[in-house]
Amino acid sequence: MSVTYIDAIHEAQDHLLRDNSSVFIYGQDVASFGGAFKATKGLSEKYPGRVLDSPISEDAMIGLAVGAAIEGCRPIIEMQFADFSSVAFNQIVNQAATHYYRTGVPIPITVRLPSGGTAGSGPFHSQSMEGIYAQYPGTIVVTPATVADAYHMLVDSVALDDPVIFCEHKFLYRWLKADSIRGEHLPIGQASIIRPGKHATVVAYSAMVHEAVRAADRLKEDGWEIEVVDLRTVKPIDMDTVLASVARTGRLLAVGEAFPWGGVTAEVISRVVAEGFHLLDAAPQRLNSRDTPVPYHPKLWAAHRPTPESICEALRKLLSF
Amino acid sequence: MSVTYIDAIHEAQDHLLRDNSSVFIYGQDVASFGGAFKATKGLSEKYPGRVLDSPISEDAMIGLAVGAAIEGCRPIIEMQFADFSSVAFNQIVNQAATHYYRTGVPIPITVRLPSGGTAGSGPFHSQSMEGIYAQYPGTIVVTPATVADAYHMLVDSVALDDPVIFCEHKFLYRWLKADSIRGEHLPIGQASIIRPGKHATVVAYSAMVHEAVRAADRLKEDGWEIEVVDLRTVKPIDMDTVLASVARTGRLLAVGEAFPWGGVTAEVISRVVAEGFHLLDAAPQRLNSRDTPVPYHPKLWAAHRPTPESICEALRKLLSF
Amino acid sequence: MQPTESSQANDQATQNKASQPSWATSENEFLCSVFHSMLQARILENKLSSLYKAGKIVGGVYLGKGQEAVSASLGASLIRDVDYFAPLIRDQAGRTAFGEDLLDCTRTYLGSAQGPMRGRDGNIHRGRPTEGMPAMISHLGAQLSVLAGMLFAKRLQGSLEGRVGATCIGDGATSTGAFHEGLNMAAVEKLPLVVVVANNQFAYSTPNSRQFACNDLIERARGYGIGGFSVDGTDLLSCASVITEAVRRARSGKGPQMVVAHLLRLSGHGEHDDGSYVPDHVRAGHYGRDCIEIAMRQLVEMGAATPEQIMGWQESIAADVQRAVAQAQQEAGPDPYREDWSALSTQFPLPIRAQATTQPQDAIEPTTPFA
Amino acid sequence: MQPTESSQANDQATQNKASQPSWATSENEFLCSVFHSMLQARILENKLSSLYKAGKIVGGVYLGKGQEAVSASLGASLIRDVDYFAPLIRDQAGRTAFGEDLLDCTRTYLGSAQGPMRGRDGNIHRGRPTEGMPAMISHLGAQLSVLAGMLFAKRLQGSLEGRVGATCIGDGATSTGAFHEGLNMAAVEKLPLVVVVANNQFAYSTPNSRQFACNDLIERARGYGIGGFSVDGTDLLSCASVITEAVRRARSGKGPQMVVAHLLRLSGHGEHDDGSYVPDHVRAGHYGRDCIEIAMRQLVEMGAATPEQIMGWQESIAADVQRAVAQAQQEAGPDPYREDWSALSTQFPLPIRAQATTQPQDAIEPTTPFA
Ligand SMILES: Cc1ncc(C[n+]2csc(CCOP(=O)(O)OP(=O)(O)O)c2C)c(N)n1
Ligand SMILES: Cc1ncc(C[n+]2csc(CCOP(=O)(O)OP(=O)(O)O)c2C)c(N)n1
Ligand SMILES: [Mg+2]
Ligand SMILES: [Mg+2]
Repeated sequence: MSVTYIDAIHEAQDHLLRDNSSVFIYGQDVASFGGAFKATKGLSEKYPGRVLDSPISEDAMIGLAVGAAIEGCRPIIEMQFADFSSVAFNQIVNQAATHYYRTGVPIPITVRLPSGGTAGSGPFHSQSMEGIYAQYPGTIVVTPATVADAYHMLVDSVALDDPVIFCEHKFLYRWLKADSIRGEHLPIGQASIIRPGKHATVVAYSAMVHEAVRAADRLKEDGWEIEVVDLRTVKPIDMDTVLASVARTGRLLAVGEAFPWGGVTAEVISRVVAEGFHLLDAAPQRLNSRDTPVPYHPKLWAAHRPTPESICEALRKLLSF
Repeated sequence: MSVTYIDAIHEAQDHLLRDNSSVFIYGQDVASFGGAFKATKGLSEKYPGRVLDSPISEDAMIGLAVGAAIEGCRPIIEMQFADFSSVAFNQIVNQAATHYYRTGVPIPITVRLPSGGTAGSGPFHSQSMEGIYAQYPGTIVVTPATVADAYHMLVDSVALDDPVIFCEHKFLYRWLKADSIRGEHLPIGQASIIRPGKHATVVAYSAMVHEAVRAADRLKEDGWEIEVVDLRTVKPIDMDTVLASVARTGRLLAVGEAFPWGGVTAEVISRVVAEGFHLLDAAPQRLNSRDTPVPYHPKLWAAHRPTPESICEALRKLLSF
Repeated sequence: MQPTESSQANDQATQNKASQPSWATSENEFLCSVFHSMLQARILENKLSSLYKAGKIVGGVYLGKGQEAVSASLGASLIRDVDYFAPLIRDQAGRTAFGEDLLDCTRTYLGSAQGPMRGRDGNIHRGRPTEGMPAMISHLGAQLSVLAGMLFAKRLQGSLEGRVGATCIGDGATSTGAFHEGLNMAAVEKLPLVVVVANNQFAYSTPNSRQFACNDLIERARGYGIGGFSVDGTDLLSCASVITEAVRRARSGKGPQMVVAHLLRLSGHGEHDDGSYVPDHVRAGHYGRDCIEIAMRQLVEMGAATPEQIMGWQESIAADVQRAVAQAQQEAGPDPYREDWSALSTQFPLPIRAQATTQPQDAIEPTTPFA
Repeated sequence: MQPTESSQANDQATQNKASQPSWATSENEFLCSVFHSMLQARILENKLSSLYKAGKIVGGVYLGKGQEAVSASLGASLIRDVDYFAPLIRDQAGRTAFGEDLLDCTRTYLGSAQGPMRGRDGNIHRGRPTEGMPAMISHLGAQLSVLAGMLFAKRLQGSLEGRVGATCIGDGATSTGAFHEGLNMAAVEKLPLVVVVANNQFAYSTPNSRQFACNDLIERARGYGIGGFSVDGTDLLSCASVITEAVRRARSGKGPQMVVAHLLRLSGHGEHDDGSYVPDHVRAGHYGRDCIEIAMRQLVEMGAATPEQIMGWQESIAADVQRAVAQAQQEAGPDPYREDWSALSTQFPLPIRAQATTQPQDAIEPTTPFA
């Protein structure tokens, strides 16, 4: 029997509702419909009054969650797509994320962002916004790449006392399968070496972890052993794991699906060079999406984001120095 | 006779309204009141019907500008504070910034963001959002640091066919003076070496340029010659100028007032190491604000952002390798 | 049928009886043209649905089934090259009535590089912004202020007179801040904006009861200080009459007008959705009627068209649709290797000083215009 | 004076006459307590203004001069430790009436590390969120949904009954999307939320005519499906009666209530602003009246207080204010070297697995709950 990444998200929410009466889920179409991606299917019936449909009001959805959190709840807010959280940007970065610093009262909310591209989804249903939310103080930003992480990190996110931006990748929802959700359980904030190697380190997260592993598989045929680090949490970044890997390999490629200016890959590279310059044998490189909106057409989309091919190409170049 | 940075912004808008009938200014309190910072004082009387008060509706302010731009206007939108543009985030990044790519129709709007910290302004009147807007494709993000740039870059921004996020620093408004606004006129997208040196390069922008120059002055006393590059435009970044400077000095410190995760300094560092790794004699470093909201109290505020002291300290460390 | 109106000044319907719609002289012709657009939309959308189910369309397919009378009435009330129309996700009929080329639709859905979006955006996100038809972004409510801006520009340019801008929006989208800000701004500026709220009872799966608490969304018009009309969206005659009147009022300087049309979406939210959350009694109720069937009966009864004529329209539309699909299908998609991959029209680096239109040409010294 | 109401069901005032306010039995006492808060706010704010002008306060100073009757009536209608109050920028009087300590104000304005914001935020951004008083962010309208969320949580926890949440907001802030989304959401959830719109005719310098196009913002209540009251904000008796009634209705399960109070801000937007854009005839008009003077006259006339008593209150308040200022002034500001400079309550790195509250304790295999 196999479970998918979205099953894990569903299961995590089921267990959270079961085990903690202060948890509730609020979002568009999450109640009887079970959400656009069925992440809450059946939960409104199982936990009456705790899984509720919201109006199309992303700003107020986050505001409501903040207020409820002040009063002791642990809300999970489902954005229908990460892209629509742009409407809630102010409440997330200025209301939720500043609250603890300003008042000393923490805001334990989890904002689920169905993120990342899939073929044909276009500019407004494909965005990866982790680098936007991570830029603000007061947020924790997680990007699970495995079925087990989808489960454990969601459970752990809700347990944390601060606002967590939970970036779940839509492409992984049904594509990524595992035998069980009981995989490894690492804490939030810790990266993981998903594939060991010695010639170069690829730091990736979310769906790009799998593209990186594929690229590593291909290069293996040429005798290259590529280490793949799954960041898991992009804020805060686990520099210990990243630096230890770079210390072993001397070469670094940071791969992300988000837009190329700034973002996770820039933060990773600039921290590695600041803290581990002497570990590097070659110029550390980045690979991100192209600097345009995410295109609709599958052919354009495939050329817009990093792929095993483009990762291989970047790695070959990196290995040539 | 001396003019200030805000005078230059005022003058630029005056000239833009005078010389181009498709320009108009829209924003809260910009008409007879002349704006919260008086950047439009007297202009509504001088150019009747072209400087208009908006409701407190940042989202719709940008939407209106986009629509007007489609019809041939060149709107200038004044946000009362950069921080409030968070409410317009969606219209800026998803409406304005995607439009040209999607439809081929450019959107020549200029969004003025009174940015950056001043003592006592607190978490919601102090933000530096250049790194947020630069992360999205389809924007041009400028950060003038001098009186002449405040003038020329605003005039040039309005002339560009794409959405320009014009980050003007509130601290410079009345503090920064010059003999005339007719200083050097460099194009948008070009950085400038504001102070030549040979031992290390500081890449800075906006108000931090002045803090960097002060730090350089102090280090001069110890015989260090620090080169200060004023980025001027943070998207796109003028890598030629930055790399040429690093090639001369071998050492790089990137300084920004924004929050420390990602942002301009990370983009600068990661591009420099990707493209000019061999030029570096020491690990390139960053200095940003602390990772908390901008605090209200002047003492906390002064400790939150980079200062000549902290820049000196970072430079001394950089020079010691 | 007279439009019912709740204006800002007075709720009494008697005082605000609509004057004769402007199309009265050639009423039958107008109704037939609206109906023709409805029919074309239905036939085209049925085709899109088949293509989707056959796996020929990548991404979502969103249909306006059941909303054609409202949408086409609005599109047909507008004047191409004068007015603006910002269609939303269920506005194929309005697009057709406004004059959108069938090929714009099929090319966009099928990813032809020759469509207006060149494969960069898809399905219902298409538009031709410089031809009066903005290309919607997905974020609901966001188009209101854009439309307001287009009209605002025309006022600045001195050519607003006689022009209107119109858009449709769903019941769910009225809950967005963007809807509120945009409509309020248009009201303050007294712009000729017509907003037709297609209240199809659901926003995706969310019923009206979880979306707003007033009895009828038209009760919002007064709070914005704008004209308000409520109409049965399944009834072509009512829609044509009320919507034309709302457009006429906007055009004649009476400021924004809001029309709330009551109806039911007769398809799923998108073609991936079976809409099974719509209760049977709602489907079986008044708003579950198919506006196309009703319109057909109305037109035949009033002698505006014969069943044979309608059959003829159907056939020629089907042929047109077939052609438009075939053509789009044989056209190439975008070539990633030939794309310039730039989101900016500006090319950097800019030549020194060349990009400025305004230069301080005079000797005027900068003055400090404030103390 | 009876509150005028426009409810969602019916506009006819007769049908919705407010029942006797709950404080009727001890009306005089209640009015005196409201007035006392008004007076305290005025005296405190005058002091803040002097401190600002003397350069003793860094950053902005925003006063509620002219709005005390509205704000204090709201604060006094609420029950501390039961209700929630989300004050905005002109709510010193409401804060006082709700029971905020004077020291919270002076410490925050003067940057004492012992204030509730510890120097991290200033002036009117203070609050005690876990004591029913959220700390506002600057972004207007944003507090409505937060307040809704606090009430929503209480409902989930089964302890909403008898509780209300209340906030004041300006005319300008009604143009924000956040206001709309928050109020609509509260209406859908039928939460006991009271929103008092202090229509002081201006938002900073922007007059109502550039902010909305309806005649009276209360016309919006119906569109949200909530109760609506309009009141003369310069008149203590009206304010106390109407606002108490609105609070009573919310408390008794009638859902959100909106009160629009008409008045004029008698200071600048902040103390940096002279408010010279307010036309003389507006200042000289009905709403230019000082609610404190009027209240004083009313109380004396109705025999609720004597001029001597009021004088006594004034003196003791002045002494209290003086003490609160003096104490805050002698307290140290925050020490940057002792700050932890963390915006998170979580400390990283987390111990392995220790942070999870929920563990799959059972042998239940994950199921696929959907096809
Ligand atoms: C701001 C925003 N939030 C969420 C969505 C996702 N979404 C797309 S359509 C839709 C339902 C729209 O309902 P309604 O406005 O009633 O229009 P209908 O589909 O019924 O025609 C939702 C929630 C969106 N497009 N924009
Ligand atoms: C979203 C947002 N935009 C702009 C501002 C800047 N601002 C602060 S107060 C104010 C005017 C508020 O007017 P109103 O709501 O009428 O309240 P009043 O000051 O009259 O009490 C403005 C524009 C803000 N705080 N929030
Ligand atoms: Mg709907
Ligand atoms: Mg006001």
